[in-house]
Amino acid sequence: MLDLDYSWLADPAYQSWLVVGVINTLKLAAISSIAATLIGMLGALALTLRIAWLDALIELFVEVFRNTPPLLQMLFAYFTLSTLGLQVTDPDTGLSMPLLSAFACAAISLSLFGGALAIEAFRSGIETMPRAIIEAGQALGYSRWARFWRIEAPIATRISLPALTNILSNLFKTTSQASVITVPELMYYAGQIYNDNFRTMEVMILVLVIYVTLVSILTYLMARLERWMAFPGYGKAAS
Amino acid sequence: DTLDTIKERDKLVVGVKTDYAPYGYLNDDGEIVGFEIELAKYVAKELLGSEEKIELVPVVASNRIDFLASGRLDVIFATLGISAARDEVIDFTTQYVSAAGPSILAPEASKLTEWEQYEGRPVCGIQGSYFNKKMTEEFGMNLIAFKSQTEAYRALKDNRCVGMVFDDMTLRLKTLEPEWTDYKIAAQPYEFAPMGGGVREGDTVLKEAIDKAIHKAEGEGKLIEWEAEFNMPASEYIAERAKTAGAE
Amino acid sequence: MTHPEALIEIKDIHKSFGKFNVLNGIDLTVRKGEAVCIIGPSGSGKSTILRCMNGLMPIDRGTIRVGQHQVHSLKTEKAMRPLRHQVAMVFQQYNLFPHKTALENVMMAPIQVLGHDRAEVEDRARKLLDKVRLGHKADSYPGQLSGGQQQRVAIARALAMQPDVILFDEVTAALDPETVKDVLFNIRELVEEGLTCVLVTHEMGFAREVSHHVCFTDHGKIVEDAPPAEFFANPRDPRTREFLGQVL
Amino acid sequence: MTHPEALIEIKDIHKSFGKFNVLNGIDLTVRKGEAVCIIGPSGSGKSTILRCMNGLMPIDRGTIRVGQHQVHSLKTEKAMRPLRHQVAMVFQQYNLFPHKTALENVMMAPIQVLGHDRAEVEDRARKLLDKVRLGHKADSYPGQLSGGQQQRVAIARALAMQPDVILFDEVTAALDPETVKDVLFNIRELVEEGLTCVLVTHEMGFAREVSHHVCFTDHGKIVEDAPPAEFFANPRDPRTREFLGQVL
Amino acid sequence: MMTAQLSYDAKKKSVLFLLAAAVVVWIIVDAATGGDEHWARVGVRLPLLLTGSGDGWPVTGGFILNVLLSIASMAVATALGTIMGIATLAQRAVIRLPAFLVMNFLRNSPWLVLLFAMLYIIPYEIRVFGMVIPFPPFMKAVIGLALPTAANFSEVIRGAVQSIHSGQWEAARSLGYSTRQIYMHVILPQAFRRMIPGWMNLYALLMIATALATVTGIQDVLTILNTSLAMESERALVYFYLTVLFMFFAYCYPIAVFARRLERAVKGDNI
Ligand SMILES: Nc1ncnc2c1ncn2[C@@H]1O[C@H](COP(=O)(O)OP(=O)(O)OP(=O)(O)O)[C@@H](O)[C@H]1O
Ligand SMILES: Nc1ncnc2c1ncn2[C@@H]1O[C@H](COP(=O)(O)OP(=O)(O)OP(=O)(O)O)[C@@H](O)[C@H]1O
Ligand SMILES: [Mg+2]
Ligand SMILES: [Mg+2]
Repeated sequence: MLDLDYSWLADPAYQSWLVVGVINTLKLAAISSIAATLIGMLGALALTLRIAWLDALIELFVEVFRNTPPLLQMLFAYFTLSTLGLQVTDPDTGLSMPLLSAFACAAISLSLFGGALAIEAFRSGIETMPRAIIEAGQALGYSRWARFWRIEAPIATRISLPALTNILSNLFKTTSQASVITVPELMYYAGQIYNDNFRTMEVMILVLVIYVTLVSILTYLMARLERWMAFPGYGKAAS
Repeated sequence: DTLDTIKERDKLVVGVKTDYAPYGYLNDDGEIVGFEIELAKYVAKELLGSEEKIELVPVVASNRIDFLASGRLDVIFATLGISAARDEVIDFTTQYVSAAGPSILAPEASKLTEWEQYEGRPVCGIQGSYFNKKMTEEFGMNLIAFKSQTEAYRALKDNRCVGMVFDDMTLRLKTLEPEWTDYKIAAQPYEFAPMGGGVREGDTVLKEAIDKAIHKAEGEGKLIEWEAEFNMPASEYIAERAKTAGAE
Repeated sequence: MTHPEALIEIKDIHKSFGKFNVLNGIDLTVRKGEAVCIIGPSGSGKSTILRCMNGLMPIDRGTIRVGQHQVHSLKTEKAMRPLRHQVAMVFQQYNLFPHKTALENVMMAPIQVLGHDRAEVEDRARKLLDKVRLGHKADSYPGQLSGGQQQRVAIARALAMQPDVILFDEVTAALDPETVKDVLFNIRELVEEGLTCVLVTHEMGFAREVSHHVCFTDHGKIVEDAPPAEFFANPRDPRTREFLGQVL
Repeated sequence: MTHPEALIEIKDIHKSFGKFNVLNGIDLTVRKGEAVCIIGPSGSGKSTILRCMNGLMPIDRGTIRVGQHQVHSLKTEKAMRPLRHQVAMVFQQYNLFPHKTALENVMMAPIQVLGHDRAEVEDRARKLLDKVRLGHKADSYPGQLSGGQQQRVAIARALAMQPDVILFDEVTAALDPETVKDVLFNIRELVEEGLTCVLVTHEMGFAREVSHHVCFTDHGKIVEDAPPAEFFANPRDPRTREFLGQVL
Repeated sequence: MMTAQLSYDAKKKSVLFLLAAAVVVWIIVDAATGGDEHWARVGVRLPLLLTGSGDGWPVTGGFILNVLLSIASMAVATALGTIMGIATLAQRAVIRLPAFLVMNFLRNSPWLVLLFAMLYIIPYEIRVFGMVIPFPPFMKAVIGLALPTAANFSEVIRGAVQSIHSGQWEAARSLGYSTRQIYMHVILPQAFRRMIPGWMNLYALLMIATALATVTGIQDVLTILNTSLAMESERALVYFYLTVLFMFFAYCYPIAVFARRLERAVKGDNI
C-alpha cells in the first residue's frame, strides 16, 4: 500500500534545507526554553512577595498567554506589532522596517507562552510545599527570605520539575508552528520540499521521525536531571 | 472512476483560490467569485446539468495538489501553472490561460531591476509556486515563502523583503490599486507559462469530459466575457483559443 | 503574681478554630532547667500549646512570656526571630528537610541563621549525631532513615541551635521501647546540663522518668499539674484518675 | 512434623529486598482460636511476615500454609482470592477507602466480593460499628474521623468479611492509652468467639494482656516464642532480655 | 490612601478591575479617534468569523466550528485515552509495551505535524460494498487533534491512578477483590476526582490547538481571518487579530479558572 520513495533525499538542495531547518528548530527551542524557564522562575518568585498590583499583572499575563493559541500570538507579533510602532530604519535602503524579524517574533511569542505556563508550574510547586517544612524553617528562626532560598526554592524546583519537562517538550513541539510566519525551521523547509517534489507523505514521515527523536532526547535529558536532583524518599524518581 | 463518483454524488468538488483576484477571491458579501470560479461552474453545468451542483473548496498553492491527490477534490482550478514536475504527480486539463511567468514587485525607488541583483536578498514569495526552487537555487535569493498572498503583500509593505516574486499579471493588477501606486514591476518576466486545471493522475475519463467542457466554453466566447467581467487585460491567447475552438 | 525564676510563663490563653475552642484558659509556668511533661487524650490541645509557645500559632487571648519575649505581642515573622533562636522545637512528624542529608539538616540553621563558622558547626553537628548514635548515618537523606532515626536527627537539629528551651511534640510515638529509652537518656542528660524542656507524650513511663512536673490536659484546660510521683500515685482530679486507670 | 490442629503453619521462609535479607528463616505455628503477638525492634521484619501470610508479598523460599491454602504456591491474584476471603488484615495505616463513609467501608467488600445480600450486610455492619462504639459515626467519611476511630473502622471492616484469621499490624501505635484499652477489649472478645489473630505491636502491656503466645523477632528470625507469662518473666534469649530490659 | 486598608485579595481584585477598565477606556478613546472605522469593519465580518457565512447562518466554519471541533475531538480523545491509559497500566507486557510506545510517539510529535500527517494518511472517501462513506476534512481534523490529546489524557489517567496510595491496593486485595473490581470500586472512583482538573486543562489546550486545523483545509476561524484580511485595510489588521485572540481567551479562560478551582479542591483529599 505504501510505497515510499526517498530518492529525493539525495538532492543536495534538500539536504542543506533539512540541516538548516533542524539547526533553526534547535536554536528556537533552546532560546525559548531558557527564556520561558527564567520567566517562570522570576514570575513565581515575584508572586511570593504578595504585592497585590504585581500579582494582578502577572496573573493577567499568565491567563492571556496560556488561553490564546500560540500560532495566533506569533501571527499577531509578526504582522501587527510593526503597525503599532515597533520599527527601525533599514540603513541599506533607507526604508523603515519592522524591528522584530520573524525569528525574533517566534522566539518572543514562544518564550512568553512557555513562560506563562512555567509560572503556573513553579507557583504550584511552591504552593504544594508541605506546611510542616515551612514550620520547621520558622521554628529554626529562618528569615522569610532565607527560608525561601535555602529551603522552599530547592524543594519547589524539584517538585515542579516534571511539570516543567512537560512544558518544555510542549514548547519544542510548538516551534513547528513558527513555520507559519516563515521562520526557516524544520517544518518550513518540509513545506518547501514537498511543494517542490510532491512527496508529501515521505517528507511528513521523515519530519515526524525527526521531531519525535528530538523531543524524546529532550525528555530523556530532563528525566536525567530529575533523577540527578532527586533526594531519596521524595517524589517518583526516588522509588 | 472519479467521473462516476461525481455523478453518483451529484456534485463536483473543485479546489479554487480565494485570495487571488481576478481568478478567485471573496467579494464584499463573502462569496467566492472570479474567472476560474465561472469556469468551474460552467464545467459543473456541463457535467451534472446545473451550476449549483458544485462545492467550492478554498485552497492555497501549498495545499492544492495534496488536497487533490488525497481525494478531497475532484479537480482544481486554482491558478495552476503547467510544469513538468507537477505533471509527474497529477494530470493537467487543457490549458485555458497563458500568463506571463514570475516578475518582481518592488517599491518605486528600488534600483534592483535585474533578476541577478536579488542574490542574497530577502524576497517575499508564496509557498508552492512552481518557480520557488529556481529562485533560491539559480538566483540565490533569500526566499521568504508565505502560505497566502495576503500575508506576502503585508510583509512587502512592512519592508520585510526588498521585493515580491509572483505571477506577473497578478502583480501588475496590484500596481493599479490605489494603495500600491508607489510600487512597480522591477524585474520583468523571463517566460510565459500556461495555466490549466488539474485532476488526479490517471483520471483520463474525467480529464476528457472537463476538456470538452472547456473547449465548449471557449467556443461560446465565455472566457472572453469573463475576462471583461473581472477586469483582466484582454489576452491574445484567449482570443486565439476562442477562435480555434469556435472553428472546430 | 510573677515567679521571678520562671523562664516560661503562660497565663490564661484561649484559642479557637472557628467555633471549636481548643484552648480554654491554660496557665503554665516552667522554671529554668526544668522538664515538664504534658499528657492527655488525643485532641485535647497538647500540640496547640507547644505551637503557641514559640509563636507558630497566634493566640486569641492571654499572655505568653518566654525569657524576655512577650510572645503574644510579637506580630511579625521578623519580630519572632530572636524568640525562635532561643526556643527550638522537635515536631511530632520530625519535619526534616528532605533535600538535605542528616548532617546537613543539623548544620544548616546554625550556619545560615546564626551565622556561625562552618567548620565549628560541622564539628558540633558530628558530635551531636554521635550523641544520638547516628554518626554512621551522617550522609543519609531523611528518606533513607527509619522513623526512629529521623526522630533523633530532629533532636540533634534542635540542639545544634544551642537553644535555652526545647519543645518536644510526641517524640516517642511509634518508636520501639529500645529507641524510647535512648531518647529518654539523651533528654535527661540535656536537662542535667541546664536545658529547659517541655514535652508532649503518650508514654506514661517516659513522663514519669523524665519530668519535674506533669500536666494533664482535657478539653483545652490543664486539669492537673503535679510532680510525677504525686501525679501518678495520687491524682486528685477524677478525669486524671480515669485516664491513668486505663493505662495497661 | 505437622501440627494437626495448626491453622497457620510457616516453615523456614526467606525474603530479601535486593541484597537486604529481611526474613532469614521464619518458623511459626498458630492454632485455631489463638492470639499470637509478634514484637521486636523496628525494621526487624514484623510487617513483612504479616504481608507474606496473606500473599501480599511473594516469598523467596519456604512454605506457608493457612487452612487448606498453600500460600507459597499461589501465583496469581486470582488464585489468592479464596485465601483472602478467609484471612483479613488490619493495616498499620488503616488504609480506609476515603471516598466511602464508615458504614460503606464496612459493607463494600461483603456485598461486592462475597456477593452477600445487601440488607443482611447492612444489618451486620451496623452491629459491628456499634461493637467498636462507632454506631454514631456510621455516616462520617474517614477524613472526618480521628486516628483511633479510623483504626476501629478498619477492624470492623475486617470483621465484616467473617474471616477465620485476622492479621493486625500495630493497631495501637499512636493511640492514647484509653483508646488502646478499648481496642484490647474488642480483640479479646473476638478471640473468645473463636477467631484466630496474629498481632504486631510495640505495646508490651497489650501483648501481655491479649496473647496466647508471644514471638520476638530480630534480624529476620524469631529468636523467642513463649506464652506471655514466661516470655515477660523469664526470657531465655539474651537479645529478648536486652530488649525487654529497655521497657520503661 | 484608602487602598492601604484593603486586604490582599481585595487589592488584587481592584487592580484587575482597573486594568479591565483601562482596556475599555482605551477602546473608547481609540474608537473616538478613528478606530471606530476599523471596529465597524470587524463588526461587518464578525458573523463570517463566527460562523463561516456572511450572514451568520448556516454554520459552515468560523469560531463555532473551532468549538465543535474541540468538543468532538475531546470526546474521541477521552474514549481513546482511557483505553490507552489502562493499557499502559496493564500487568501483561504484551499489552503494556506497545501501548506505551504508541503513547510516547503521539506525545512527542508536534500537533501541527500530526494534523498534517492525518491529511495524507486518511482518505477522503472510503468505499465499502459500493457505498461511498465520505470522510470530510472535519473528521480528519477531529482525529488529528484527538490522537495527541488522547496520549496526553492517558498520562493524566496514569498519573491519577498511580497517585492513589498503594495501601488502597493492599487493602482491597486483602479483602479479596479482583483486579477489575479494584479498579471499578476502589481506584477509579478515587482517581476520577483527581482526573477532572487535568481533563479540563487538556480541553483548554485542545481548544487552543484547533487553530492549527487550518492546515486541513477546513474553514476554521484562522482560515477565515486570513481570507477576510485580503479585503481589509492595513490598520484594520490589528483589530481583526485582537478580535480573534479575544474569542479564544473568552472561551478558554473560564474553563482554566474552573479547572484550577477544582484542582485546589482535590488537593486536600490526598490520603
Ligand atoms: N487547623 C485546625 N482547624 C480546626 N481544628 C483544628 C486545627 N488544628 C487542630 N484542630 C483541632 O484542635 C484540637 C487540638 O489539636 P492538637 O493537635 O493540639 O491535639 P493534641 O492534643 O496534640 O492531640 P494528639 O495527641 O492527637 O496529637 C483537635 O481536636 C483538632 O481537631
Ligand atoms: N520495598 C522495600 N524495599 C527495600 N526494603 C524494604 C522494603 N520494604 C521493607 N523494607 C525493609 O525491610 C525491613 C523490614 O520491614 P518491616 O516493615 O517488615 O519492618 P517492621 O518490623 O514492621 O518495622 P516497624 O516496627 O518499623 O513497622 C526494614 O528494614 C525495611 O527497611
Ligand atoms: Mg499532637
Ligand atoms: Mg511495620
